This record gives sequence, structure tokens and C-alpha cells, in this order.
Amino acid sequence: MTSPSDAPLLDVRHLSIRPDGAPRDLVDDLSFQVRAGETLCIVGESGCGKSLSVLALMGLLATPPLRLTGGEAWFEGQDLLALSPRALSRVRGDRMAMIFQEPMTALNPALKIGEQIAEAVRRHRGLGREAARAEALEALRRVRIPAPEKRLDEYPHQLSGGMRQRAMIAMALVNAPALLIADEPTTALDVTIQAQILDLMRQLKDETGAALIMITHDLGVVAEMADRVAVMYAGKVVETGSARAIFDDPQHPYTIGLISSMPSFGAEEQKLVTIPGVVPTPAEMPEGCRFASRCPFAGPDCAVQPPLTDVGSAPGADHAVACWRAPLEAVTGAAATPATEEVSA
Amino acid sequence: MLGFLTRRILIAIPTILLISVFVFGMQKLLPGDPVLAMAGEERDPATLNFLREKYHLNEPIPVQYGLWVGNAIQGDLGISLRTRQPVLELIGEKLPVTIQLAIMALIVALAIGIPAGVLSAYKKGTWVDWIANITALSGLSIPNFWLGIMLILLVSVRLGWLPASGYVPLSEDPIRSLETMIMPAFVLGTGLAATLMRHTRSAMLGVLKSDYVRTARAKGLAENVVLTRHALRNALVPIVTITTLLFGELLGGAVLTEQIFTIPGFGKLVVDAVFNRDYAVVQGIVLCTGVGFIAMNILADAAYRILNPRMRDA
Amino acid sequence: MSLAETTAAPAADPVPARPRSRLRAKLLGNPVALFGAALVIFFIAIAALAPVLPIPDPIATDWMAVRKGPSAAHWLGTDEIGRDLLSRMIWGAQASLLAGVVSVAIAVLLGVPLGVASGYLRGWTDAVISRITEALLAAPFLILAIALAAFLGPSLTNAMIAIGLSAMPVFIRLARAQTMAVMTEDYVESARAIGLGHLPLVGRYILPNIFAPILVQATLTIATAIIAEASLSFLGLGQQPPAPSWGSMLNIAKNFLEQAPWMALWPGIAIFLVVLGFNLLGDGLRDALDPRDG
Amino acid sequence: ADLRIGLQDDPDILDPDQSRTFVGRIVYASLCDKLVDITPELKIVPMLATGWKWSDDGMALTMTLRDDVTFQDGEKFDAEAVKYNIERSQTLPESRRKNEVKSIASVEVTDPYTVTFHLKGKDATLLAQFADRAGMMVAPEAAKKAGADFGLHPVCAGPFKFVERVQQDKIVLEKYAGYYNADKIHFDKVTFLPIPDTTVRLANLRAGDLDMLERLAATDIASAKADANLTVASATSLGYQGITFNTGNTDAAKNPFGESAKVRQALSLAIDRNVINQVVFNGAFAPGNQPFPPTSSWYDKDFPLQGRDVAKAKELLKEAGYPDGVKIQIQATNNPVQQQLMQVIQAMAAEAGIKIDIVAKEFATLLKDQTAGAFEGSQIGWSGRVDPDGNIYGFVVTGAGLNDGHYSNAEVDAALNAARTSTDLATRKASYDKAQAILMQDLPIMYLYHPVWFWALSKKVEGFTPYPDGMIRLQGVKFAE
Amino acid sequence: MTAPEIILEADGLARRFTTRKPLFGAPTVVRAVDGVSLRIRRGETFAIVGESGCGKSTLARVLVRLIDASDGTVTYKGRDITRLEGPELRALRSELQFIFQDPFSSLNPRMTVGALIEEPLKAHGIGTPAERRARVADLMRKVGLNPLTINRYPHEFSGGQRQRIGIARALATGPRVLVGDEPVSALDVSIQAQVINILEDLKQEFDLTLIVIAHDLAVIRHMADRVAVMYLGEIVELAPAREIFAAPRHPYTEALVAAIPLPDVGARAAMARVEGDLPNPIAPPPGCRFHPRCPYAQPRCAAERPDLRALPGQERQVACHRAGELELQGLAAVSPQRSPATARRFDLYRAARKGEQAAP
Ligand SMILES: Nc1ncnc2c1ncn2[C@@H]1O[C@H](COP(=O)(O)OP(=O)(O)OP(=O)(O)O)[C@@H](O)[C@H]1O
Ligand SMILES: Nc1ncnc2c1ncn2[C@@H]1O[C@H](COP(=O)(O)OP(=O)(O)OP(=O)(O)O)[C@@H](O)[C@H]1O
Ligand SMILES: [Mg+2]
Ligand SMILES: [Mg+2]
Repeated sequence: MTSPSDAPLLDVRHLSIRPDGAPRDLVDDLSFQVRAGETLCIVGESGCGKSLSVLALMGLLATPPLRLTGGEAWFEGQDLLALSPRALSRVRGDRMAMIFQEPMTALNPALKIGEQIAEAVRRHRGLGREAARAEALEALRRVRIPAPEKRLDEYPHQLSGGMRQRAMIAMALVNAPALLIADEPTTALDVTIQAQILDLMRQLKDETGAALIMITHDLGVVAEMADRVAVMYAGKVVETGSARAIFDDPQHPYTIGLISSMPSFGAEEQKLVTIPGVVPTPAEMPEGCRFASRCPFAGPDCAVQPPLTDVGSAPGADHAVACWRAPLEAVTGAAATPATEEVSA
Repeated sequence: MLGFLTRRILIAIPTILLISVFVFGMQKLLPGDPVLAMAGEERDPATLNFLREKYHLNEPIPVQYGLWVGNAIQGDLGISLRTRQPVLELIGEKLPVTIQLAIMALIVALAIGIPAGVLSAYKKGTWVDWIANITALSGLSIPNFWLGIMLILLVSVRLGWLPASGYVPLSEDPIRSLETMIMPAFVLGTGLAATLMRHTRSAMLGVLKSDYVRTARAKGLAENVVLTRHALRNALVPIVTITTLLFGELLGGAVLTEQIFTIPGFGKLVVDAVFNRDYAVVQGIVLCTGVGFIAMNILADAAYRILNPRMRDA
Repeated sequence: MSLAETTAAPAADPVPARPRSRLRAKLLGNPVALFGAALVIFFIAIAALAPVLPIPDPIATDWMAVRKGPSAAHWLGTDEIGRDLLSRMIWGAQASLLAGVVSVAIAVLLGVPLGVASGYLRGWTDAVISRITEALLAAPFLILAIALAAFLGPSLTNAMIAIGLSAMPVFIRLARAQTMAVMTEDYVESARAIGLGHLPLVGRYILPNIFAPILVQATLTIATAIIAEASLSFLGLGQQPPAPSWGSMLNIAKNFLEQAPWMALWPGIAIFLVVLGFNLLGDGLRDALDPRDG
Repeated sequence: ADLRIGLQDDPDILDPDQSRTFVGRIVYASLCDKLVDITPELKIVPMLATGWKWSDDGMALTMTLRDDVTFQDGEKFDAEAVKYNIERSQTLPESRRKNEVKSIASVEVTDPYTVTFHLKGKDATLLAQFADRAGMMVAPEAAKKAGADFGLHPVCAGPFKFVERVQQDKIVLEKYAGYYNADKIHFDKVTFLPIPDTTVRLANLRAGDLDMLERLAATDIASAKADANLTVASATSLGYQGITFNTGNTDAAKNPFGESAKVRQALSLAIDRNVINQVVFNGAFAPGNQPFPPTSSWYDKDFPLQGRDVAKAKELLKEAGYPDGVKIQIQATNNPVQQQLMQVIQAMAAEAGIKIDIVAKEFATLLKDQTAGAFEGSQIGWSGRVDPDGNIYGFVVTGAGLNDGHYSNAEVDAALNAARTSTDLATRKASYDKAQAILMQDLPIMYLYHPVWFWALSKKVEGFTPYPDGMIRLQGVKFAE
Repeated sequence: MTAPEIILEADGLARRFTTRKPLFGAPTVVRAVDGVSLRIRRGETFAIVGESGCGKSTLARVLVRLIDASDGTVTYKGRDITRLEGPELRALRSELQFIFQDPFSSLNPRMTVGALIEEPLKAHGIGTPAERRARVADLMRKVGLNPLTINRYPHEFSGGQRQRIGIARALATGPRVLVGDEPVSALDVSIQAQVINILEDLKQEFDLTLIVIAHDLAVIRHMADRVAVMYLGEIVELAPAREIFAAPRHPYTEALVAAIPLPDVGARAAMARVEGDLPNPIAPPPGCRFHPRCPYAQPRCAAERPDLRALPGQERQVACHRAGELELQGLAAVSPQRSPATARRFDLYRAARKGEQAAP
């Protein structure tokens, strides 16, 4: 693994997103950093705002109805959120690139793979048609698509899911971005292909030294890929730290719940442990800790928003958690009865 | 592709037959007597009878149809009862005019309708959208004759920039030919542009929400590239459908516009032929437009295959 | 039941009734659609109220005021034989709206089912319907109209039938193409998986998902239909003289474009406004009926 | 110099023996000379014939011909050619002229430039027929070769020869160098352009795309006159417009209008022909109540144009047994002017308690229904003939070809037949007046007005003479220097 | 152990798709499912795994007659349902239900959740409107949806919630067999766990037989009683779940197992044991279909097609020539190494949830 340098490559501060007319922010005061060469995995329940946050960084929020309500994102000396659409579009696809989840719908069905890759090259590097095509070919080769010369002139539907995702990756990497954002890059793929793609991303990242933000909800993938992990819940980071810290020393009840709910290959299991309930809708979102309504340990104090506080469990773990109850075992006795049933309005 | 074309053409044969039966039946059902319509003010019964017999107008309709088909297969579409000109020759005379007008009108319609549709979808809900919509709808509601006459009065009479009428074949004098066709093409085109614009807008609204448009933006492509290369291209399928329908309609002739700009195309011919009950001419032209329609459909299907590579393998 | 429960208390909670007002609420919240609705309602009201409005008799002629411009006596001027244009515009609204709306309704009500059947059943049905559609498309409107005028007799109703029939093929085409597209959607398969019959499947799964472009086409066709009514009234179909319709007023006005331009102006504006109204309303309706929108 | 003329319609086939359209005749005026011509005053004057003479019994007409005439393909024009032409009119199966030359039993070539027409019976109308299509001479050789397709490439003896035709677009003629009267012809080329829309036709003239046009719309006259670049010429036509009642053709005649002359008179009294003229034609046309315009020498002065008399109309209705008013359906062609006319009549009649339903039909349907008797009233007109017989005989004589209302009155038949067979003007006038006296009571046809032909010409066109037959004769017409 | 009751049986099932039919010449045929025979026991959870495109969905669809078989028969409760048509087939649907893979596209976007779940009841004429309404609310509660959201539209729900809508819909008519085509693939772990639990509970409650397709093998391992591994339209291994993960007997199964990413930092990285994609099902390779990608292939594998054979003395079947000789690697049981403090945290959490679940 590359050793991440200290100065963050991307520094997101207080990012907030709100849909028009909504009472609360969907993504609320979100902050995180990514250092050059580092892999940050963002995990969290579906709908917690992971995609929105990174889309906001790319300037791709669906506006309207979604709107940035605050925050800054410093990347290579520029605040991405303050850039004009034009200026941002010069950064996008060049210094930072994104891989989307669904390779079928994310590729233009009407354009050849080669064209779609070359397009990014021509736009950002001003190369001619031929040169761009050569770059595209090279990119396909780099993602190890067999017979890349042939694939260059094929359409997305002629490729298998795995190949499509490789093509997406090739497209994202073709301009050697400093930051790669991957939004669930393997969710749509089966395990064998997923393994291939993860392998590939790891290798390419090491080759190019790019930083990677990866969104996923497969903790297996997180464990395999992440240097650091940010756990999000309802638009906020509730816990962040090195991968090891998160897996071996999770502090937030939500993180614990998440890890508990994985079916594991361990000893014969009983029922999976779940996190009951659903994320409150923006209208029902409580003032304080947003997880409180589903947290078995919540108490009256949880009506106040807990700050993200360093736990400092291990040096370099960078471990911070936003929970009044952390560490749990210290606050709640072994015989703790669950907090009274939470019934929200 | 070749197999596809052969198949389509084979399928077209029953269609053409059906069209001919249909039109034949319909016009035979029309009230009015072709011979009477042609007889003029003086109506001499002997002549009328002679003509009826000569053109088999006394025979039962199936027999008439059989005769017509038999001749048609041999390339003889009959003659115009009104001028005795062979129908095939008439079609040969008018077809280039009609096609030229149709194409020019379509170019106008596409040149106005598609950009306006794209823009108004892109700027949905803004004043740009409003203006585009209102312009399009007024283009649709302004009758062609009104626009046509106004244009003639302004451009030809007042300003003297373009000839008011007088069609010149493209082969004879291309510049002059274009000059005489610009106004009619514009008049026709604006009406169609509205339809195209509204459909383009609707299709674009759908496509703009798609993932690949987002991908294209994520690549940092300029908005105009995103809109045209990525979004529009995929929105084109319904637009192609509408365009072929419109073109088909144009092939049938644009009566009013042709009349105002005195363009000798199908529209006027077919209307006069219907009014004069000049059956052979009607039949010939409808057949011709029918074939044109089918050709347009085949073209459209081919266009779908180009636009949507997935269909190529289907 | 050992399942974890959601935040709400179980069992006792009242199940909300089916929503009725959602569509209305969405429409009411859309100023553009409201404007469209206002236009449409305005013209419908005018058409309906013509008999009670304090306006001159639309067929009363004033030989002294033939083709006179707008004046205090005749706000919108007079027509080619000295009838009050304002009054004729108001009375003509009825015929024109009927011609526009009813004929489009005929085209939609016949065309869409045929198109859906064609796209849904495929095979022979499709082949037959498609061929007939092509034949209809190739047949000149004029022939159809004259034949209908002859067989059904002259009336506005029959004009609407003629216009409706000739506008129908486009709807067949459109509905067929859309149906075929929707048929490939997963949710259609999911409907089959629960054992849904053909009719409910078409009614609840196909129709709601294909109507957007049909709505666009329908609102556009209204304009064409209003104008087409005029050409038919000259073939004996359509509104019978001296009763007015906007289309026939326009048609007459053609001969007086220079001497009496207002004769073309009013019906032109009225048609534009009606078409605008229907289109805006259509857009609003489409947005309102699409649960994904707003 | 090239002359461009705007026509209202596209002519049909350009074969004088087959054609039937008015605009076709306008083209013939430049293409095909006739045996005789008319003056603007309707006097018959020599053209290809230099003179003629009736035999004493009125059963033979001898004509002497010009000897300096060649057809446009160089073929010589002579008595044989005349004989051929008449026989062609009589025997060509497609001929629409049969009626006009029906009275000719045989044509005798007396010498190369003299022909004698032997008749089956007396026919006072014959000379007038020779002033029209029946008198147009086509080149025999060319006609024999082309047969019925002669019209695709006509060859005649007129000042201009046929060059090309594109249907609905143009007919191009060029000056025939061998024309016997060539020094009167000042154009090298004439192009006829059918432009149906009157507004557009005028716009084309103004834009300079036309040099002249026929049938300027009555409502455009004022603006054309006001235009310094244009002149307007006019002549009252020979024709009329009226309403034909169904008085005996099938059961459709069983209606108040078909059965009662009083009801028909009431309608006639209920309308004001002057107002109609003012409203519909800006006062430009000639109101009328007879088959001949009031200016014609055949007009019966005993029955002048009446004013409107609603009270009397109502009274007549009461007398006829319809005190509460009557209803009639009148069919009319679907052109805007005719519809406008009918609506004015409808409005006027309503005041007298006559409710008119206007049924708009396209012409073919209207004609079919009219001949089949499927009508109560039919608004239709007649383009007019030089001889009075042409304007009346066919329409009211029992069993005549154009008598669609199946009107029948033995006295009228007798009077009109007598008028036909006399060559004496006074005798003929008396016969027509006799018929007229009855017809004015019976009103099988209610005459309304006589159109006036209007031509608009560019200022630079000089020497144009308007004729009541509406033709454009180019002899002597030229562009100003 | 008495012989288990067989509820659904496939015999020589095949499904071919004609993808291109030229006017002249041979059509292009995809053999999506090719000669599959299996017996599903009443009450079991039967899993089908395999690479994308290997024919899992097609097999599942053929089993419940969503699409027709090209060859072979499907027997449900001893009755051949391969050729059922019309009303009979529709009636059968209330017993054989399907949960779709993609919760986004498989719900009609223009119907409310209530209408969607009520639909199958209506289709089979069950209950009065009021009863149906109550049943819908009940079903929603069962799958963990708030009945207050009954009038919302699918797009207003998260993927997991949508999947539950799909499940509620599938359960509405009280089916006997429930086929889930990747019912949890689109969901995140916590919701996945909920859905899995729901399915298991429902299975108990309604005496369901479950057929699941999934590509998350941990899920399969957790849920399934028996697993069938498919490769290119064929079943290559069929065995009890525990055994197949611990000791795969087919090289392809081994590759699958190796590719599972383990949620344990520092555990072995998932391995792409097989490179390349599934070969073209239009022209499958001769012999053993897996041989071009098989690390253990021998010349014989290219020539001879191995049958699916029961291994002697075991309740498993493998289609591999070398099944007897190969030593293949399975997953060693991994249990996370947690510090005592962390372990206590997890126990606390578990206990808390238990108490919570027991409460109502
Ligand atoms: N256009 C929109 N209008 C209103 N709310 C929206 C819109 N788009 C997304 N949301 C809401 O924003 C929230 C966050 O969405 P986001 O896509 O970021 O979730 P996610 O964390 O990426 O989930 P997943 O894992 O399912 O992809 C969701 O609750 C979603 O409903
Ligand atoms: N309707 C169809 N027409 C043509 N080919 C099809 C059709 N449905 C499936 N196929 C083909 O059949 C094969 C098996 O498809 P199937 O959907 O059953 O795979 P799967 O195992 O479910 O894959 P995934 O894991 O991606 O869902 C594939 O090659 C696919 O392309
Ligand atoms: Mg997301
Ligand atoms: Mg599948």
C-alpha cells in the first residue's frame, strides 16, 4: 500500500445539501478528507446521502430540486463548490473522475466505447482524433479488456457487465486523475467479476498514485480496499477512522449494527442482527442525533447533536465518532437493558 | 442490414396492395361522376357514355380494380382523364417538386424545431422554455395561407427580394429554384417545427435525466457536447418517428402552400384530381405517396438502427 | 410476529385512505398549468355562455357595415357580409372547441387502443393493424372527408368523425411504439408474474406509462383539428353556414387579408390561445400524473 | 418581349374539341384562331373566314376563307382543313363539341378556299358557335396523328404556338412566325400561369412576376386601381349566376319551391340584388334578373330589375299557402364567394320568412346531385355564349341537356325553338321576349347577377381590349416602349 | 430421514433464445438454460449461484413459467405445468411467486405502493376492497414497511424499501413457492439483513419453499439449504450449502468461493481465480464448458462433456471429470478477532436488539 501523505488532496468541509422546499438538509454539515494515494471508503445505509455528496463535489447535483446550502471542498487549491460550472467542467474528467454504479445505464448506448473514452481525452488534453483514439486503446488495455482494438469500436450493449465496468474505469482513468470517485463500482457485478475489478482498481491506483473515494455497502469490499472508512448515517458522518479501527473497534452503534448485520462465514449463525426501522424522512429528522430513533442505547441526551470526537484508540487510526455513548461498554453496563422503545411521532 | 432491407421490402408489398385497394375503393365510393365532372358546362350524353365505356367506368368496381392492377403491374398507371397526360409522366413531373419542397420544409422544420426543443427542455421552466413553446405553438396555429400571403406581400411585393411564385426546376437553375422555394418551405416548415419542437422537448426531458448524460458531464464535457452528442442523439428515436410521419404527410402534398406559391407539386394535383374525379391520377399519386411512406418507414427503421445500436442485433 | 417494527406503533395505526386530491394539488401548485387551465376554461365558458352573453346576433347582418374594422358598435369589427365579429367569435368557439376536442378524442379513443393492441399482442394483430394504418396514412384526407360527407351527411359531428379518423393513424403509431417500449420493462413482467389478466395489465401498467407522448400529440392535434374543420365545412361537412366557427372564419378571411386583416386576426389569436391553453394544461397534467416529477 | 398572364385555374386538355374549361379558352385565344370572331359589341366579324353567306332557306352557310394561313407546323389551312375540323368535332368519340355542330349535316368543299355547311335544320346559332371552340381550326395532319392525345401538343392556326406545359404550373407559347397577322403580334413568348388564389395572383402582379391577370377579385378592384403601377380593365360578361329550382326532377321536386311559382317569386322579391352586389362584389358586378345582362340587346325591358319587397314576398307566401314561412335547401359550390353570396341571400330571405339551408358541396358532387335531381335549389351559373340561345335554350326547354330542374312548359319550348331557327334578329327577339314573359312568372331559374370580368395589367401593357367573353386577345397588345 | 416431499421438479429443462433471425440462413440461438434437472424439496431454501449471464434468471423464470421452456418439463406438486395456458396458468401464479432482481424497474412507477401490493389480490379475486386494504397494511407491516406510506409511489422509497414492496406483493396471495431473483443484491447490508430475516421468518410462517438466486455468497451460505452452481446454462455442482463452501468439488465453485471478499481487514484478499468473462452462450466451448478457464483442465476436458453425477456416498452432485481427484480449496471458517472491549460492544448490541425484538 502506498503511504498517504499528510496534506489532504481533497478537503470537504461542512457540505450541506437540501432539496427545494425541504425542512432539513439531506446532507448535513458533512466533512471529510482524502489524502493523495489514499482510499477512503464511504459506507452507510442506502439513501444516507453518499451519492449526493460526491455528486455535489462533481457539480452534478440534480439542481433543481437539490441545492447546495453550504460548505466548501478544497481540491488542488480550488474550492470545487465555488467554481463556475465552466471551470468545474475543466477539472471534472481530468483531475478528478468518477465511476458510476450501473455500467449499462451510465454508458451512452448510442456511442462506441472508444468514442466515449476518447471524448474525455480530447476535451481535456486537446488531442486530435487519432491520438485520442490511441489513448483510449491504451486505457482499455490498461483495464485489461481482452482484444481492446476490437472493443474500441463496439457499443456498450455488446459488452458484458464486467467489461462495461472496465470501460467505465478506463474512461475515468484515461486522463490520470488525481482523485477517483467510485460510486458502488461493483454492486452490479457478480463476485468473480467483482474480484477482477477490485484487483484492477487496486493495481491501477497503485500505478497512478491516485486517491480513491469509494462508495459501497459491501463491507467485504471495504475491508479489502479501504485505507480509511467514513460511516455515514442520514447525511452525516457518524464515524470515521482507519479501516482496521472501524472493523476491529467500531464505536458508533450504527457501525456496530452494520457490521453485525453481515452474514458471515463464521460459526453457524442464528438470525442476523438487524438495525430495525428506517432512516427518518427529512421531515421527521430529529434535531439531535439522527440515529437516535433507531438506537437501542439512545437516551434523552441524544436530543443534542453529538460532535465528531476523536477517540484516539490507536495512533494513526484517525478514529473519530459522533456518539454521546461511545465507548458503549463504558456507558452501558453489561446487563444494560435496552433503552425504552423509541417511538417517534 | 441487407436481410433487414429485403424483409422490409417484402413486407411492404401487401401494404402497397392494401393501400391501392383502399384508395380505389374509397374513391369509387365518392359521390359525383368522373365523366360528368369532366364534361364541362355542356354535357352531351353520347360523349358521356362513350367516356364511361372507354374508361371502364361502367364495370363493377372489382373488375375496374383488376384492370387497374393489371396495367399497373406493367407500369401503366393510366392517363389523366382531364388532360390525357399519362399518370406516370405526371408523377415524374411532380415528384421532384414535391420532394424538393418536402425536403426543404423538413430542413426548416428540423433546423427550428430541434434546437428549440432541446433548448426548452434544457431550460425547462425558464423564460427560454416559455418563448420556445409560445413560438412553436403560434407556428402551429398560424394558418399557412396567412403566413404565406403575408410573406409574399412583404418579401416579394414590398421588398422585392424573392419571387412571389413561379417554380423553376432545380436542374434548370438551382439558385432560382431555391429562391422560389424558400418561402413555401419556410411556411410549411414553421408549422411542422412546432410539432417537432414539442416532441423533441418531451423526449429530451426524459433523456436528460438519464445516467449517461450524467456520465458525460462527469467527463467534463462542455454542455453543448453533452446536449447534442449524448442527449439529443438518444432522444432522436421518437423524433425520427415524427419526422417520418411528417415527411410522409409532405409527400402527399401541401395543398394550401402549393396553391399560394403556385408550386406544381402533388398536393394541388391530387386535390384537383379528387375534385375532378380524375381517378387514375388520384390512384397513381396515392400509390406513389404510399410507396414513399413505406420507404420512409424503412428509412426510419434503418435510422433507428443507426441511432440505437442495440436494435442492430435485435 | 417476531419482526422488528418500524417507528410507528403497529396494528392500531390507521391506514390512510386512498389519495384523491394529489393530482389536483399538483395541478394547483403549477402556475403554468393553471394558466393553461384558465385559458381552456375561459374559452369553454365563452362557448357555453354564448346564448346568454349580451352580444349581437351572430347571424344578423348589417348591410351598411360590411368588413368594417373594430369600432364602438362592433368591438372586433364586422365580417364579409356585415356580421358582428365579436359575436361570431363567441358563438364560433363552440363549434371550434368541439371540432378540436371531440375529433382528437375520437382519434385517441380509437387510435390508442388499436396501437396498444398492436404493440401488446404483436403477431398477426400487429401486422394487420400496422398495414391498415399505413394505408390510412397514405390516403389523402380529402378523399376520406368527401366520402364521409357523402355517406354520413353534412354536420359538425360528421366533420369531427372525419377529422378524428384521419388523425387516428398517428396515434396508432405512437401508442404502438410506446407500448412496445413499455413491454420490455421489468414491471410488466412483474405484473404477469402475479397472474394479472390482459385487461388490467394494459389498463394499469401500459396505458399510464405510454400516455405522455400521446398527450403531447393530442394537444398539438387540437390545433390541426380546429383548422381542419374549416376545410371540411367547405366540403359540406362541418359547421353549416351561417353558423360560425373559427376555422371557417379564417378561411373566409383569406380573401380579405388586405382589406380586412382583422377578420383573420381574431380567429387566429383565439386558436392560438386555445392551443396554448391545452398544451400548457397537457404539460401540467403530464407532470402531475408522473409521480416522479415534483 | 415575354408576356406573363395569371390565370385563375389550370386549363384542362388543350384540344379545342375536347376541352371544357373557361381558362382553356383564354389560352386558345392566343393559340387557335377561329373561323369568325366577335367584337366587344358581340358583332360577328371575319377571322379565318373572310366572309359568309346564308342560303335563302337558311339551310346552308357558305364561307370564304383566307388563303394566307398556315398552321403552326406549316401545314396549309384551306377548305379541306375546315371540313376535317368540323367532322372531327362531330365524330371524335371524345369530342365535347358534338352539340355545337349538331345542326351541320355535311361540309362541302366548294373550292380550296370556300366551304359550304349544309344543315339539318335552320340554326341561327351556328355562326356564334364558330366564334368559339367549334370554330377553332386544328392542323389536320397533326390531329390525325395524335388522335385523342392531340391536346398534349396542340397545333392550331393562331398567333402563338405551343411550346410546353407543366400541369398546374405553366403553359408556354411562343410567337408563330408564319402567322398571317404577324405584325399585330408584339410578344415573342406568352406564359400562362395558373394561380388560383386571387390575393396571391394580384400580389404576383404587383411583385412584377406577372404582367397581367384575369379575374381580379371584385374586392381587390379598389386596391388595384389605387396602385399607380397597375391598370384595371373590365367587361360585363355574357354569363350569369342564379339559383336553379328543382321543379320536376324526381321526388325532390315535391317541395314548396318546386311546386309553387309564387313561392319562388317570393324568394326573388325577398332579396335585394343591388345589396348583394354591394356586399359581395363591392358593387362591381351587374345585378340581373334575366339570362342576359340588362345592357344586352336581348334583355327584355318589360321586366326590369325589381327592388326588394319583403311585404309582397310574405303576401305571396300566404297566397301560396305558407303563411308561416317555408324552408328550402340550396346547394352551392364550396368556394368562398359563392358561400358568401348564399349567406347574404339566406339572411335576406329569412326576413321574409324563408329559411334557407345552405349545403356546401364540392363541384363534382354538386353537379352529380343536380343532374340526378337530388336537390331543391342549386346555386349555379353559366359562363355565357355569344348567341342568346346558348344562355337559355338548354336550361329551360323540356328535356334539354342542361335542364336539371326538369322544367317543362310547351309555350316556352315553342318560343325558344322558333328563336333558334330564325336568322332575323327582330323575330328572334320577339320569340325570346315571349318565352321570357312566362319564365319571369314561373322562375325555374332565379337569376341573380352577371359577373363582370376584371383584368389587372401592369402599366406597361398597352393596347388591351376587354371583351365580354372574358378572353384575352393579344393582337395589338404590347409593352410600352 | 424420510424422503423429502418434492414440490417442484425440473427435468431436462432447456431454454433457447433466438436473437437474430435473418430471412435466409440459420437463426442465432442463445442457449440460456441447457438441460437442467433438479428437484426442489418442500420447505427448503434452494439457491442458484453462478456468474452473471450463466442462465440463473432464465432458469428461475422457466421454473415458474414466466417464460416457456424450449425443452423439458416442470412439475409442480406432481402436476406438469409446462404447457399450462390462460386462466389455469394465472391461477397457478398465486402459488408460485417471483421477487424481481431490480427493485427500481420492477415496480410500476405510476402505481402507489398500496395499489401495487393489492394488485395480486385483485387479480385473483381475493377479499373485499376493505379486506384487501387491511391485508395490504398487514403485509406492509410484515415486511417492515410503514403502512402510513401506503399512498406513496415507488420512487419515494429507498431500494430496500422497494424490495420489500416487491416481497409484500409476492406474498400477497399466500404462495407456496417463492422465487427470489437476487432479492437482496440491490440492498445495503443492514437492509439486506432485514430482508433476509423477513424471508426466513415468512418461510417459517407460511411454510414456503424458497428458491433464491444471489451473487453474494455469504447470503447464500446464510440462507440456503442446498446450492446449485451454474455455469453457462448448466448445473456444475449441487450440494448442501455448508459443504459447498467448505469443500467445493468443482473448479468453478472453487473460483467463486475464492472471489468472495471477506469483511475482515487483513484477511486474504479476494482472488480472481478465473480470468476473463463467461464464454459466449451462442457457441459454448466443446467438452466441459468451463475448460478454457479452468486451471486444472486436461485434454479430456476439451473433448468430453462431463455429466452431473452424484458423488458416491454424498448428497452432492458434480459435473467434473476430475471431481474425485482434485483437492480444492474452500473457505476456512473465519471468525473475527476482536478485542474484548469490542466483543462486549457487539454482545451488548446483540442483546439490546434481542430485547427490543422480544418486547412487543
Ligand atoms: N432529486 C431528489 N429530490 C429529493 N430528494 C432526493 C433527490 N435525489 C435524492 N434524494 C434523496 O437524497 C437522499 C440521499 O440520496 P443518495 O443517492 O445520496 O443516497 P445513497 O447514500 O447514495 O444511497 P444508495 O446507497 O442507495 O445509492 C435519499 O434519501 C434520496 O431520497
Ligand atoms: N429475452 C432474451 N433474449 C435473448 N437472450 C436472452 C434473453 N434473456 C436472457 N438471454 C440470454 O441468456 C443468457 C442467460 O441470461 P440470464 O438472464 O438467465 O442470466 P443470469 O444468470 O440471470 O445473469 P445475471 O446474474 O446477470 O442476472 C444470457 O446470455 C442472456 O444474454
Ligand atoms: Mg448511491
Ligand atoms: Mg439474472
